[in-house]
Amino acid sequence: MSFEKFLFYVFAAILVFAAVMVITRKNPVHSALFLVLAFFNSAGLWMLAEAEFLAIALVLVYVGAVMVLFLFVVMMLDINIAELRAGFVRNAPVAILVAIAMVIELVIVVGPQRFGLDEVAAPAAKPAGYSNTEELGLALFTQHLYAFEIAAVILLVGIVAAIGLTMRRRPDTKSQDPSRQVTVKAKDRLRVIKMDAEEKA
Amino acid sequence: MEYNLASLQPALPEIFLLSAACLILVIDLFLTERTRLLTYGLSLAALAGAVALTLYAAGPEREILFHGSFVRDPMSDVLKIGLLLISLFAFVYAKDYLIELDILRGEYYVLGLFGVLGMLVMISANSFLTVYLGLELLALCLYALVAFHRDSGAGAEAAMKYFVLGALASGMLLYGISMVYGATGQLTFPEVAGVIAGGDADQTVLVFGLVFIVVGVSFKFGAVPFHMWVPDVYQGAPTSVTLFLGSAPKIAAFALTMRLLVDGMGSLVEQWQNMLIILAVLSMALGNVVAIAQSNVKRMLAYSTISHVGFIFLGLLAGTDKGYTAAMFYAITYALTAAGGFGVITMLCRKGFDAENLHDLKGLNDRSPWLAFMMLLIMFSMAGVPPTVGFFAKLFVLDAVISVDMVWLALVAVFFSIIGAFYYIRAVKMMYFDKPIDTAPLAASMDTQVMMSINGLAMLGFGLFPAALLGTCRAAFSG
Amino acid sequence: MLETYLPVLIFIVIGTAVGAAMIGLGFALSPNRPDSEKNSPYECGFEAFEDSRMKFDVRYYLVAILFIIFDLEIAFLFPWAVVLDQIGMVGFWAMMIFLGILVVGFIYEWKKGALEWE
Amino acid sequence: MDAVIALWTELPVVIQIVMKIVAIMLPLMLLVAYYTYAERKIIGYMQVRMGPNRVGFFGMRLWGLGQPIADAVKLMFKEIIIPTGASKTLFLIAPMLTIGPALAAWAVFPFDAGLVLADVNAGLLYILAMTSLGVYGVIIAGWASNSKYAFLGSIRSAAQIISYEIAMGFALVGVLVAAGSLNLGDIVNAQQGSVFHWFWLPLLPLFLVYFISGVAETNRAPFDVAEGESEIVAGFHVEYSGMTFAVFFLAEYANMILISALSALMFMGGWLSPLPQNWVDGVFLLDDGFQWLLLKTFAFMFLFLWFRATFPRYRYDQIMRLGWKVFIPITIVWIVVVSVMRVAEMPWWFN
Repeated sequence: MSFEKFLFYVFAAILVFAAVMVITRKNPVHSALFLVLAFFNSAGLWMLAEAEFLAIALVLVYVGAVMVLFLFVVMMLDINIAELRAGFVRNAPVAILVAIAMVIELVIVVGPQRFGLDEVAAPAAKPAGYSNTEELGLALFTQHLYAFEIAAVILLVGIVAAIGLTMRRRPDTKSQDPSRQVTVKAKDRLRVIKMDAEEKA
Repeated sequence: MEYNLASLQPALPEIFLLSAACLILVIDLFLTERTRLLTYGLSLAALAGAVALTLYAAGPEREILFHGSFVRDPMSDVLKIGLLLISLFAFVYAKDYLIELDILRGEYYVLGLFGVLGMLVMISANSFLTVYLGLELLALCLYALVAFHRDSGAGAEAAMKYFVLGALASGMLLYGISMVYGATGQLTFPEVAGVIAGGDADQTVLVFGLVFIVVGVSFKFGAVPFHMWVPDVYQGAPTSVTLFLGSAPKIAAFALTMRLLVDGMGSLVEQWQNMLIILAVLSMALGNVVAIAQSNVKRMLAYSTISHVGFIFLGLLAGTDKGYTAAMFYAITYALTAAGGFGVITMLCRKGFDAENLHDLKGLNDRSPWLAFMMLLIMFSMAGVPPTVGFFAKLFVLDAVISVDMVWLALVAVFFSIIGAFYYIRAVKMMYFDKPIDTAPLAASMDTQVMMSINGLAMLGFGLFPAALLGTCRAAFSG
Repeated sequence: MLETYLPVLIFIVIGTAVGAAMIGLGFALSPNRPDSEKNSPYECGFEAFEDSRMKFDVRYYLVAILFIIFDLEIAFLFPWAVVLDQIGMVGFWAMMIFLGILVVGFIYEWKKGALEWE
Repeated sequence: MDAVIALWTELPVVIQIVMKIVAIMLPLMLLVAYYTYAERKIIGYMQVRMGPNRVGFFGMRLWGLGQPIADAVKLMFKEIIIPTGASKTLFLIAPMLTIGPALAAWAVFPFDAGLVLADVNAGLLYILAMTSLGVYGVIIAGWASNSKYAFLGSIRSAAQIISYEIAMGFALVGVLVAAGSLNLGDIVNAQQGSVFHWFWLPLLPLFLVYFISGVAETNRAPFDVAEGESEIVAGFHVEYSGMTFAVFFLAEYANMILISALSALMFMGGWLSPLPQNWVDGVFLLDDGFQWLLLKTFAFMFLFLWFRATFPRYRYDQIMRLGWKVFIPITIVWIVVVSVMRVAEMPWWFN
């Protein structure tokens, strides 16, 4: 067994283990952290497939950004764990059935008899100067240009939706604007009124 | 490939709508509460401009752009114009409702425009990648719109359900697409079709991929047994959103199915025909039967939608140009009808009162004979009563099914339509023969009234003269 | 290509192991005499009450969401910058449009006050 | 000598790599130790104090040079307190997650032409990914401690770190546009020439943004609200003691050194000599070489300390405003400017 193969099995084993832990841990924070571990190992698998840009981008975007939001949400929301557990146990038989069906289906579809080395030749190892990023850039900005622009629109809608649904101006804040405090003039605050002296009654 | 104004001409409607939506988004930021209606006006102008550009770019030939990811053909022209016009109706109806409920914010129109853009992308998609991105763009806008009324718990819950199930459906679709890609090694539809027709692709993988794609499409369409989200979302969303959600996306869903199943995997018609038969029969049966039991009018229309989706599938599964024409005719006219139906409901709402229940329709004739008549036409059209357009839509679909020797299916469809007619007619009966519960006068702004009149009379107009629209639909597939 | 990443993998493993080893060393060398006062979470002189993990302003979530979006944008910019010489003006303008669309989003954020921490 | 080289090449690759890693890590640790000493000394002198000057070696004071060693030994023997209600595993994992990426980022760092442990193509991306992991240690530490102060500090800190990471990422994209490669060695080579060919000049706004974001990213003064002693005692690591605290401390300083070294590498020509190449060719110490990189890195490290001694702490809303409303617009504009320069092949940098 070559070293690459060995690494593949290590990454794959940890990945499966982490994925199982994600759905079985009691504490959602632990689940989220196992998901981080799972992402790391998939990044390792992608790296083995010589997709260096995608592998590192997976760490950058999913581990570095998406999971941070996940953690924010699961850490700071009061999630009733007991209630979730009840649903878990009740639905477990169905879920296991679906999972088994999916596994069987996957084996049928992507098993070695269809995508094995006999059917699909292994890609040639890339030369040392090969840059995965460059290949990706070339494909993205010529062939998939249209899809790329739609992705921008989707991100824009993401911004609009996130802000439109959550943003509220809080009326109760007492923030100060120092520049306005400094530039305040006496006549803005104080009004001098000319009054006739009142006669003593 | 060179990009300039001339070579980009087929994509002009999309480019224009994108620019317009971005511009409106920015302009809206600088508007005050009082001038907010400018956003509304500009959005209508944007849709109208997109219609004009679609007409300008239209033609009988097929044009491919952006390395095969974009296509403009006669089918896309017709669908785009229908989609844009129906969205126009939806935008107009929504305005009064939003003002009454005090949730008139620019985001409604901006998200609506981006949703329309997503649908245009889907209609003109020529590759799996584009169709998926268009679908996601639409879905994202719809999720946000369903939760648009932020103080409404029901809205948030509906949005959550919609989002979770929608994400699941997207996952299914993507899974199926990845299998087809794995089997064929191609992303654009003509090339995928070529590989499949050539017999080089592995059949098992293809069929598994097809199953997942059909499941994903049915989720998006809301066909039984993937319909769970439809009633809850229709009911929970603000009516102005239900109105948008229930109308235009049906056209986009039709386009999605056409592109994926017919353009991409046309030679697998035998396989998907059987799947669609099951979906169609179940949808018609469950939709029509369950709708009878509903007392909430939005929920009732949701189940009615499910049954109509069954009919659209019926046309598609014929697998002939005649069938596609009929399904297209059905999708467009149904979208228009649904926009009108929900439009009438929005007009019943006013400050602090959200008309939702069937008995809110009672005595509508006494309160506003004109509105009641429009609703009558719409209900008749949904039920398929001649001479409204709904009758002909059903007729064409049945004709297409019969001509591929599936008479039993046509009989099933007729049977369930008759059951369905019951609850539409019941609504009409309530409007004309029951005493009103609520006698508050109905006020609608001028533009709404005009659009509603056009909408209602169109039910009659297309019904009396179906040839014009049918001819257009037919032309879309003759090329 | 893969062999250049082997040192990276080993470095990650060793880097984390160093952290673990130092903490292990700390446990091995240091005394362990816990008492309930010493182990109580820090508070300004009074007993800690209520759960310390509380809900907080939605703004923090918003920052995290916006961060994801901009991070994705950066992920798109990387391959673009690498092939800028090869993709010509089409590629250049494609990214300008992309940036333009996201700048619209940025203006929206700004005007809506999502970047305001009052 | 030949025998030594032969022996070296005979070793298994993994052992070679491990030895190289040790050769990077040990000096780094030493540098961290004496960076803390330098910090106290320099800030001391800036505040007209002496700084540490007692602890020396062998009975001699030696300007207090033994201080970091003494500190390390002391921390080793301090009790590690795990607060009640804390999640024990996560509480202990958090410091490891902080130091791991801070060290691992050095894997792709070139110290001189060709002198790099892993000469990967996507070096810059890897660095960005590693720095983006630093936030985990902070979040987990704050949450696992089960303390309000730690929790507040960690949320504040996490939001701050991710905000500045965007500005940093954009600044790196600018470097990338200018250099046309993700490989750190190539980035340095693209700055060949003299001090006026380095990227600090064409990328001046990005350079400033990058370094200031680096200061904010490491939670250093004046952006240290996360620790904000006067408000929330010590922020996310308030509950940490002994070696667990030491690891956080170490990671913070390792990150500062990393930011300094990267600034030197990407904007200041790395190991290149500031003088034109034909003047210094072959001249000892003036020619391109590691000594220049070291010098430049020390200059940036000094800036960290200078900032701390000079600037008062920012308020949290000011920090967020600076990151989102000043830095991000600047970087976006400048990326456009640089790419236009690049596409138009305008000034002399980009030929």
